[in-house]
Amino acid sequence: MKRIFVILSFLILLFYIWQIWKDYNRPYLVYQKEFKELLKQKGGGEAELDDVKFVVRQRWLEKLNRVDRCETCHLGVEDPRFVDAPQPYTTHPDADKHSFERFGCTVCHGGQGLATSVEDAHGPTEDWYKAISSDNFLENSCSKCHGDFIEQEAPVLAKGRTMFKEYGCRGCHNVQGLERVKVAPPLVKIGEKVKIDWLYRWLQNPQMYLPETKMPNFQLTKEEAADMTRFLIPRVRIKDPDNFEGGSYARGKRILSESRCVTCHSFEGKGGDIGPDLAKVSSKVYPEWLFEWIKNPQAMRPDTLMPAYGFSDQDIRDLVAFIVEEYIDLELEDDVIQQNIQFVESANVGRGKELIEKYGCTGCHEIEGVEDRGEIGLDLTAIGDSHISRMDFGMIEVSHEERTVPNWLYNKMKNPRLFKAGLKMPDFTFSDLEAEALTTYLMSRSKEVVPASYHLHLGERPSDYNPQGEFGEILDNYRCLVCHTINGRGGDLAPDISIEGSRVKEKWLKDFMKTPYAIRPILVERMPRLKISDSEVETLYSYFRTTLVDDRVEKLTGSVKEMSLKDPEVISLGKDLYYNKYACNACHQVNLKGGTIGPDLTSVGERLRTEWIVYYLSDPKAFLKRSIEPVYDFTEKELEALTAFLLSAKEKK
Amino acid sequence: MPVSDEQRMSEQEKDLKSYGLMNLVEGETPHVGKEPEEMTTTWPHLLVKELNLFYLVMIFIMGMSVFFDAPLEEMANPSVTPNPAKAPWYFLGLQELLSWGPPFWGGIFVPTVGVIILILVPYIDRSRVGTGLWFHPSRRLYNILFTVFVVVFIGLIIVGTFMRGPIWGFYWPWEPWPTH
Amino acid sequence: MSSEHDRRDFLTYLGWFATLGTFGGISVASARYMVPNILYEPPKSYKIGKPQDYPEGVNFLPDKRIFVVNNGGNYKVISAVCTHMGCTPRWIAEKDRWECPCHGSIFNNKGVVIGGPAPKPLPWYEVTLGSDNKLFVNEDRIVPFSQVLTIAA
Amino acid sequence: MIEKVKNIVFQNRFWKSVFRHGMPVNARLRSEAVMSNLFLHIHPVKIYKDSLLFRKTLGLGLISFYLFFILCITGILLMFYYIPHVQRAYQDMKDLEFAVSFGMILRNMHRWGAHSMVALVFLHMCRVFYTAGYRHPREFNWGVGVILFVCTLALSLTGYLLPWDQLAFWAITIVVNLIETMPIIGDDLRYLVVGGTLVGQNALIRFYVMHVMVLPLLVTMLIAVHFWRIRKDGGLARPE
Repeated sequence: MKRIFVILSFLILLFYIWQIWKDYNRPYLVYQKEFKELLKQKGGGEAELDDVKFVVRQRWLEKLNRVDRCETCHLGVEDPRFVDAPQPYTTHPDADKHSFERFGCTVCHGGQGLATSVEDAHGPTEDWYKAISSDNFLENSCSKCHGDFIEQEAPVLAKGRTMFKEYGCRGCHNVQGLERVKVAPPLVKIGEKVKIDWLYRWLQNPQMYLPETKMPNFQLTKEEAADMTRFLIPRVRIKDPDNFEGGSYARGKRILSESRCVTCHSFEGKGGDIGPDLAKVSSKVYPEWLFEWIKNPQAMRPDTLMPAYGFSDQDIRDLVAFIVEEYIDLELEDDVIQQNIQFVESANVGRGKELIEKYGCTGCHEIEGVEDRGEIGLDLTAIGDSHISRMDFGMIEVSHEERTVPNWLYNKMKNPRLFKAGLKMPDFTFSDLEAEALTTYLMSRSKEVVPASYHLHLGERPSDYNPQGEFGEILDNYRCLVCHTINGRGGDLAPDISIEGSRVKEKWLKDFMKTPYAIRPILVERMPRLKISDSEVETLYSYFRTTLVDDRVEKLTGSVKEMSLKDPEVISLGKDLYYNKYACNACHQVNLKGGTIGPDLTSVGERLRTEWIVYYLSDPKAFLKRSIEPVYDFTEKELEALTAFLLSAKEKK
Repeated sequence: MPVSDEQRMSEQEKDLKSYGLMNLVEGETPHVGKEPEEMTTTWPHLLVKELNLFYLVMIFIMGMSVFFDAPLEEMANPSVTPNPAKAPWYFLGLQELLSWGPPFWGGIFVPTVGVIILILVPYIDRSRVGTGLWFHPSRRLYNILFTVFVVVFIGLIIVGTFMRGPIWGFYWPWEPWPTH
Repeated sequence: MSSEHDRRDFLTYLGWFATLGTFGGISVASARYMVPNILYEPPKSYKIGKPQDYPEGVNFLPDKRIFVVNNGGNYKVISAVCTHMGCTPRWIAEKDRWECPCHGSIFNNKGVVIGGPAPKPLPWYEVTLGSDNKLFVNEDRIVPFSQVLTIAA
Repeated sequence: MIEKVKNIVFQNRFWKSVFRHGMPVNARLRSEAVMSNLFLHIHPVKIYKDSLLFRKTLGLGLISFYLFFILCITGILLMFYYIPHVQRAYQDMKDLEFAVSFGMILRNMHRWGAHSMVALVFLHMCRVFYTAGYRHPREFNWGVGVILFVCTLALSLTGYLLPWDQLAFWAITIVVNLIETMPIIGDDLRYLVVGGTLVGQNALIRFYVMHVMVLPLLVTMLIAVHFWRIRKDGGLARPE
């Protein structure tokens, strides 16, 4: 009995020691020791080394209701000496913007802040499905505080947001706070626009005809495509396309190039990406339709980006003649077309309608005779909060580490029908980057609330600038805001014209609108020749002068009057400053001499108002924030001299 | 003669206390009808055994704690129901019973009646034969009944624990559960 | 017989020794368990941003309840908790002193009590410049008035 | 040499004030060792030799008691870190695991001890039944034992909710829905147990108080009665 007692008492001591050892043997000790070594190499002093304690370090973020112990191992995050150190000691690149005291780690990165072992902290684990965000999807957290409008700081998130809108995701998926807009062309009277055989081919694989199209591939069978085509174009057009009264091929070619269609449209991949590629367009549409379209695109589709050119009917006939002749799919054989048409004619209209309803085509298109039943897909309002158990990976073998919500979403974006056969979501053929952007955006759709004191909107919200009256009509007609920006609304292809009235002279504007040219030598000429009338330009200019002005520029009128800008001495001083002291010619050209980084300054006095020149020189970044022109802080004398010189720099004939 | 309260008290005590510890003597206590050799001192025979048993228990619990961590799942989330949702293992028998019929019978009636019957057992079994002996033949019926109760109780727990999958469907332990 | 007896006695002692070790050890471990390794408290040492964020004069940080004194590039940090009843004294620039609104304690610009019921001067906390060029305050280290952090402009 | 150490350790007033007699080497001292100590309240001075046989009881009752004792100690220690609040409870589990010295070990011991106790109490009951140990005069003690078994289940169940994880939450949700099926009083009783209609903060604090205060007190008292009755009823049941 006593012997048993002795044995047992030693056994229990053994187990006790085992427990102590197990508790002492914490996984972070290894990292803390290694960090201390590293610190010694980086030249940490005695006192600093003594400060490295072998303990759990935590940030208690009371307001965010988080406890982050990441710095138990990530010891160098705040120390700039560890920039090149390996993980987990690397310096955090963003420490000055997001202080750890205020933000901690997991609010941006995810993961389990409470944990102090690698596996538990980074996840996913059995008891913490929210794994640390991989760098690809990291920006989803930005929207917690910054909202969605951070183009500069979170480009991936911003791209995802834009894509979500542009690809018409909202057509099938509800997201609270986002308006459901039908992003694709309405399919009323589609029979008058496109050819049956084209639609049949298009439905089977839109990317085949137009690789950059946003229309997804529904992976339809031949029969399904035929049925749907049959439904969309019930009456086969009898009229022979050749009946169209054509014009001059050569003249059409010239108009096409003069009008700079290539700014927006590409032809076999060369050109802009605002409009569709037109290389095979005459295999798609009827010439009559094309004629009507060019004549007034906005009448056919009010939300088109295409400007209404002031072409005459003959101009358009010539253009159409050229397009029909030139831009045709050469690989397409006539008998194949005939076969396709016959196949469609024998298809089932009723089934076509069913298919259109099934695939929710009405989410993006307006379709005659089909009722829009609203969103047929999952509500994505809080998709970022989804629990992993709701994500059906189907029969795919997925390891536990890969079983995360963003991973599921990413794979869904890449291959929507991956997890289960017979799903309805079509294939958008997203690239890896696009799928990442969308996943990032979707992950940002969360109901997690951070305290209001953390909210900080960095980007500008889309402006609701929408001028009325004559000016508004012109703006709308010529689709100026597709490329130009006014008061925060518009595209970024061309200069911001929010204070154009303070900038340019009337005469120059009139000339420019007639024959636009590129102001910067290295740019391709892009401004289309819109055939805009003189009276319209006058309307434009008067609006510019009254509304699109900057008081800071207008205030200079008085002081400009006092400047002696015609004085040859002042001009020659300016010339000296221009070429010698400031070497402006490094970037700017005058009379074809000089650098090509900045705009050509020849005849700049004819283009720009003198006040503007003075204003811009005194602070180039005041209006154009991204201007790369250096701020020189010219003296008044220098300012006067430079302005005088620039005004004198006329084109040498 | 008047009797003081104090005196009365001591009188009463004397009446109540019919024995007192007078003296400790060497030798064995003369137990009536028993042979002295059948008895032994509690110390050390029983107490050392008890101490050893305590050590065994400690060793077992500490050993379990070294090798197996207590389970912890995700934080409680009323919007995500695990499928199947299961009660603690010792209630899985009841949960299994519940899945068979009206909840009142499985959930309340059976356990309540079970406990009452258990408490009443000594008043039903009034025999004197075989007390303190394992599986005495005279108690065959009782033992069989009780064994049935135990086997059913444990069997139901085993079924509930290992053979119930999503939506409380039946699966053999080696059968995979459908993922959704 | 006797040696056998001794051996068993010795074994028993060993047993009791191991028992004592275990349960003594468990008591020590329990005591260690009681010492918290982590605290749910605001940290006693923290960063308060760049020196440039603090203009000349006395700046109050309500979050941390400290004053940051910038005296021509010489930085000092003083507690904003009155040593009397824990109210927040106010800096009265015209009089060059702190005055506590609760019970009228007055501290001169060195933090020394010059009036009112406060028993002790306001403590000056150690402030250093971190490697990321941010001021780092350590409330656990109380420094004399003469210790300043000088930062070249 | 050893003698000297012995003398210093054992032959002083302090030791003697604690242990009133020397090593119990003879029968008298052995009796005294029990009689002059707490043990008298639990054990008689002398017991039957056959009661000492392990196979008689398998030590199941005693193991159950030891488990209860271990659970009390570890439970009290765990209470120092545990905050019964829905926002904190789960975090405290993580704290115990990741940040508190010996926290996980204590939690493990408490958890496995609790599960073991449920099993052991049941096995103890089986043992008593199969050896017919419940018979006269032990009827009452058997009843106390059955109630102790129910209390053990209740203790284990109330403790189950405290980590506030999915396992806890849904297990308790199912159990309280079970309560609802009771006739007549079901709804009201459920309302009372949960402290509302949903398993939430009220349920957590109720279960916590039951787990750390009410039930342990009740069980302690019942165990005292149980032990006292064992002695009063003449120790282990044995054939006449």
